[in-house]
Amino acid sequence: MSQHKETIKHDFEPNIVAFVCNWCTYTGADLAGTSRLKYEPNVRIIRLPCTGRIDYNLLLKAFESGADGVLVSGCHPNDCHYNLGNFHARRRFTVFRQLLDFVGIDIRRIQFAWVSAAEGAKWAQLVTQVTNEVRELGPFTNYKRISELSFPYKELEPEPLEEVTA
Amino acid sequence: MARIGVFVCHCGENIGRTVDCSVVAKESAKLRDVVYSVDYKYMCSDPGQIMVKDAIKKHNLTGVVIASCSPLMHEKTFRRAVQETELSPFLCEMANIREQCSWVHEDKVLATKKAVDLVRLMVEKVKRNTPLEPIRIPVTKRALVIGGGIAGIQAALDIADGNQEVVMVEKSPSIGGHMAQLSETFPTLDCSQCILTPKMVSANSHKNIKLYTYTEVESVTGYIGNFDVTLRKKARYVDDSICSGCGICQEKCPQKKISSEFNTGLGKRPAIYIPFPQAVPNIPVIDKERCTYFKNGKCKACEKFCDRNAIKFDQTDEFINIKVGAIVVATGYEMYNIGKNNKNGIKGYGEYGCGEDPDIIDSLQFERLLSASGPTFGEVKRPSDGKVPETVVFLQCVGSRDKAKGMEYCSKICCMYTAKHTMLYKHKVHHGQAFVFYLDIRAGGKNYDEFVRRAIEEDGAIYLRGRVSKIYREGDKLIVKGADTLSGSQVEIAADLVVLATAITAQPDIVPLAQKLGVGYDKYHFLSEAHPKLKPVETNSAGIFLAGACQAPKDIPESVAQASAAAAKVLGLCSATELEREPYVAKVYESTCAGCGFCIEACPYKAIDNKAIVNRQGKLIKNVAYINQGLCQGCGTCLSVCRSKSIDLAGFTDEQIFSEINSLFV
Amino acid sequence: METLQNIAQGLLERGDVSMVIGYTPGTIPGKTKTIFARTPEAAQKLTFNENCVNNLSIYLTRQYGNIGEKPVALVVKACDARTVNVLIQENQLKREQVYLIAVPCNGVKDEHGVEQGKCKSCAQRVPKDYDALAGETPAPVEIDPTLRFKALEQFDAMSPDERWEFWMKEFEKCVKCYACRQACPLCYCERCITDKTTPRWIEPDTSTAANLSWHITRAFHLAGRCIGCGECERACHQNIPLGLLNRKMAKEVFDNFGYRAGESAEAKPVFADFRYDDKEEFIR
Amino acid sequence: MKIFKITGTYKDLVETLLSLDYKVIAPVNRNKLTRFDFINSADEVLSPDEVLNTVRPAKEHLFPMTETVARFSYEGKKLRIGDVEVPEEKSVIIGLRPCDAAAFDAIDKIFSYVYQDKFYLTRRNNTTLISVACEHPDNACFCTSFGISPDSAKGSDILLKKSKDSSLFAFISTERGEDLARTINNIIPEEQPDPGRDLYEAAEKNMRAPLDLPKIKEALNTNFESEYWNEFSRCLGCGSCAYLCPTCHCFDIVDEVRYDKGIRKKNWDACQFPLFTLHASGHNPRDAQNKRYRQRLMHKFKYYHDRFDTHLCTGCGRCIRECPVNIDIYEAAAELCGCEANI
Repeated sequence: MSQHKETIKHDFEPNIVAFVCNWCTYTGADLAGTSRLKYEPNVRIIRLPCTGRIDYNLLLKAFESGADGVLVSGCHPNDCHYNLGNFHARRRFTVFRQLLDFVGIDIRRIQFAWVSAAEGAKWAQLVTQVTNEVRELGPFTNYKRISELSFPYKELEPEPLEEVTA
Repeated sequence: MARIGVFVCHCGENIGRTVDCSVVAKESAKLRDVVYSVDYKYMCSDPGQIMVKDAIKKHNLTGVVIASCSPLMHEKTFRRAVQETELSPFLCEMANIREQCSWVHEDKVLATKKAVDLVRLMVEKVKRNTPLEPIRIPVTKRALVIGGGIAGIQAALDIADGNQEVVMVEKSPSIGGHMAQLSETFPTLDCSQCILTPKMVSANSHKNIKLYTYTEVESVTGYIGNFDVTLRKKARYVDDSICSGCGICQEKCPQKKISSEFNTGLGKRPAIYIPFPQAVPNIPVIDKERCTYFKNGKCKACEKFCDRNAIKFDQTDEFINIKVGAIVVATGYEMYNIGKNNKNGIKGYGEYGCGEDPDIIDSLQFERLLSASGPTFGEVKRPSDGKVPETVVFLQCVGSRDKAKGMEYCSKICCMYTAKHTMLYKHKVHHGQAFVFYLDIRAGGKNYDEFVRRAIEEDGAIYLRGRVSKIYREGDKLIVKGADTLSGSQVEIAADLVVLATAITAQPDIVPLAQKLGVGYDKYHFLSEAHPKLKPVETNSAGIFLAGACQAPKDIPESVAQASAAAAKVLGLCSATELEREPYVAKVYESTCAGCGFCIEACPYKAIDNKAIVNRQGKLIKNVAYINQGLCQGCGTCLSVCRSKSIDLAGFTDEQIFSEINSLFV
Repeated sequence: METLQNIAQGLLERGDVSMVIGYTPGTIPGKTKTIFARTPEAAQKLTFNENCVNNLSIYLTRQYGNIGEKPVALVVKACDARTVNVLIQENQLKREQVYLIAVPCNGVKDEHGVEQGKCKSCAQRVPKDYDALAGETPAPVEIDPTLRFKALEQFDAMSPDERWEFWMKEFEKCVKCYACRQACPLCYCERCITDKTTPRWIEPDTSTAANLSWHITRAFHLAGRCIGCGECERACHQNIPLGLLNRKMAKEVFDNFGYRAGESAEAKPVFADFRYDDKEEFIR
Repeated sequence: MKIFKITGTYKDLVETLLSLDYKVIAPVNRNKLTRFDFINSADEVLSPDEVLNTVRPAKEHLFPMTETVARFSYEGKKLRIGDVEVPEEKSVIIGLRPCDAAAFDAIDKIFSYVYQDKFYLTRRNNTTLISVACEHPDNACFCTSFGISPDSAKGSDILLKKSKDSSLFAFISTERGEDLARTINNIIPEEQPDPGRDLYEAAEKNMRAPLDLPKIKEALNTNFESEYWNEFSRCLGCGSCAYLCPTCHCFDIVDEVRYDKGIRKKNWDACQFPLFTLHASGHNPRDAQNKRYRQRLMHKFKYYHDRFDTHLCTGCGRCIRECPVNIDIYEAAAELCGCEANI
């Protein structure tokens, strides 16, 4: 009964984080599932009530956690469940991505989309597109390099650790 | 220390097919603070829920992660189950490993890995959940019904009969909707008006229903139980409190050649008009665009002859504010227009003459030709010369199921009404012959298939399976060229009249209304229900319900059924004096708030205000933001504009989201 | 024409203000220091010269506790007055709580005689709004408006990787003393996000990654608010060109929303606001 | 104290050091910032004539701004904790000014007080300090207030000084210094007579007059609640003074956790920040900037002296040069005890 397929092996599989609003994109992603549309399994969704709730520091933290690409998605303008949240998000991210670009972060790693609750197909397509694009860009080595330096756990690894029971 | 239980659901084969649930359970067991994990065939079933409840007690769980379907599907189910133990329902989170994992991925290894990741995220989140208290909000026991078609009327009557107040709004001058235009209805062939008009009258006279026709919804604010709605009562230039509906104004109006909307352009009306004789309310309206007085400043014939002085040329739009607890949207549908100026911007059907030949009409027009109250008083006469057509060709799926030129969906009711048309035609023109070009016949429904069989077998309609490639005029006849795919031959029919069963489409002006209501819509602009199967009447905006064809093409019995269902939902809502709302609201940390006011400006609900912090002597220390928990809807926009992170949002706190991100890739 | 000292003395003699915040000579040539003149005699110590770089509006923020029942007089250059506007916009101050003594300014220099970057593109000799002017109204000057964002042009020619290299070298130097924050009159938060520990969005160490988080945050939190007084860059002894980040933000806000910080005390802050037709080409 | 003569130039000396088995740290100008950093070539080193005092002192090489001191991990349900060892690497810091060398002398005391800070002390014991006497102190320098002088050898292993005729001499104070000197071929290991301090006496005359430290301490003892401190409410609390000070040594311990792995970091901190003394209750005993500035003065001129008989200031002048609002510790200390600030 195993109907599953093996996906094509790539040299590099990017980590993608999607910050999505509950009412449009999360529901749209559910619809993609209900419709059995297939997309790349690299994405991890973090559900928030609204794009208005998605602050820039979530994105930074995602990179710190090892993301190679970040996707932010919510309701189309005028469709926001909370009426205005996405307008605020749009304005904020217009400038924020310019800031990232300015400090040399390839902004193709940060993508924004409007995906409504009815756009399951758009979601499936989007995730696959973003995954492919980031896969093309390769690992976010620029960031990973400084991130590893700031958390020099690996170089400590060979040292024996003392076990503590709680 | 947190003690988390993880419950992995196979959902039969739905998850188990692509996600190895036992591996997910085993890997979850290794996670820090997870003290119990298990997988089971159907976690949402009774035994599944009992497993969860038992484990909470037995293992002293402080949090629960259900790895199964979308939280939008079963979060309530599981939270209710958790609540039955001592644990707060808000200490239950769901990892969506079905809609967002097993159903969308094919590689079992990767899907299983992703499922484990999703569980870990939720474990980290639930550890930081707190037992919240639901917020109680009062309910305004009054409903708004938008749309006065059969769905709206039925919903309004059912709510009103349930002893709750209803405000009903209809944008056109009369209620009745499309059903009032129909001749007879399938599969019983009873007269549409005969069954509808009594309901229209009851709706207008019911003590619990306040009817506003020629009125539209201007704005909607608020939330379930507490909507503030502003209605725009458009100026009809007739004082409805004085007018007796005598109709003298219509007679005296010099403009008589205006094409009648009710008769789908096949009849005429004056500039001041009552849309149809059985209109409710029986009050005329002046068509300002076409009224001689409004155009030239002279005439006022209607005013002169009105013995009650009901004509008011200086009337203006009136705004009415109402408070309601629930809203039923029953705005209905529109027929797909194949003409050149197609509203949907789709090219239409050039090969059908773009509907320009007067003898190529749509089904609704044919309804009017069949109707005893129609422009021909029920005699089937073709529009061009009034001749009784001896050969009528019906085309189905015009616009429907046509990705290239129209809509991809099935309009659902055309098969049935076309069969009805052939029958009614045959009953009126005994020597006439009906041909039907169809793709498939969809006659699912009580007595429906029998009905279609009757059209073919008893009333002799000839059904041809295939598309029509071209219609063109040759003298008196319309030549219909098409394929009969069953016989494999090309067919050419010389017809007197061609009837197109054009698609059912969403109302062209539905999107702005949907946006005012915060109700989602699909790519065809049909309004979205909260769940296609289990919440077909609800929308994602709590307190707003759907009825009728605004959601998808529907026939009358379906629309009525959904309307009654919506009414039941409204009555259920009104049966409580208070509602419980999920306490996902924002709160301010006053000690760190600098009172910059960004959140006040940004809040979509004006739920945030300034609050003065004073010392014991009453001296102002500082101003901070203050969130009115009753107004806050929990969008979290304020968090993002707060630079010092002095606001947090219950259910989606900074710590919860941070922990989720922190545990993403390990 | 009234002198700065006369104006200040009058205000203090009449008791119109509780103090005059201004400049007085410092301990090292080319440096000035702040003086809180509370008596008519102290007013005589006030001075204004081309070394008066500091943006004194910082002393109007709550943490300094200078705002009481009586208004406070503040010596302001045109740029400083824009900061006051932002403070009013953001509810930190009421216009009537401050008495603005405007000083005509032809540009200021640090103690090494280096003209400040902000002055090169500044055509405003006196503030738009003030209560008294110390000195003559200077003749208006014309400055090429493109100068304002001139310094950013060098980055247009760089690839993202080159920009990354540039900034990582700069951020590597940061010692996380937060002098940039403390010197900023608009960093008036009661508790900076970087000091928040639950959760800790910005790690407090001095690794380049943690420094990057901080500098992105600082720049973004000032986007649409920073009026370009340059105090952050001046306070940074590590010579990190913080002004470039601020300027970039100002450019984006101006280009996208036509908004310039500090122009009006009545305007709605640009990130507490939106327009239905804001551009969104970047959104799929 | 041994005095050896040096052949060749300062640069030659640096080059020789680079050829030895030491990591060499020297003043450089990297990316518009003067600081002490590891060098690979003598060409990048700022000569003593080019820089009086680097913006950043050398203390970061013994007491890093950020340092990992422990690590831990969750493996399954078990928490494991691990130590961090400091590598025993020989290094030499050359180009220090006497004030900076003396500063290490001062902070040695706290790092080896009750708790032996192995991170600092391991590095300290492996580091040789070569300082260079100052010919041109600037108007912020006031080392003479602390018994230091432009040519003081206090704290240095080796002090480089010039004679009147510009010959270079190495003044060796410690065994560690001598060990190093004897491996450097530019240093002739023959004791020389003291070449005198003519250049430095002249330099000293241009400096700020020495502070009356006992009087200052007396004033601090009695003026804790004085209104005098209000003068410093203009302080921005930027912490520049502490971060640039060669003697400030406060740090904060922070755990950084990435899901199942954590490291404990020691980061520089400063008493000028409100957070430094903020209690968990929300109470802050130093709730205003003037109180925090008072603490700075107290610590520098009183508390540290009470405990270690050493002032926690060597008069390097960095805080004076870099303060964005011209708070001058010399002036502050002088005026506190009613003295004229002789700048």
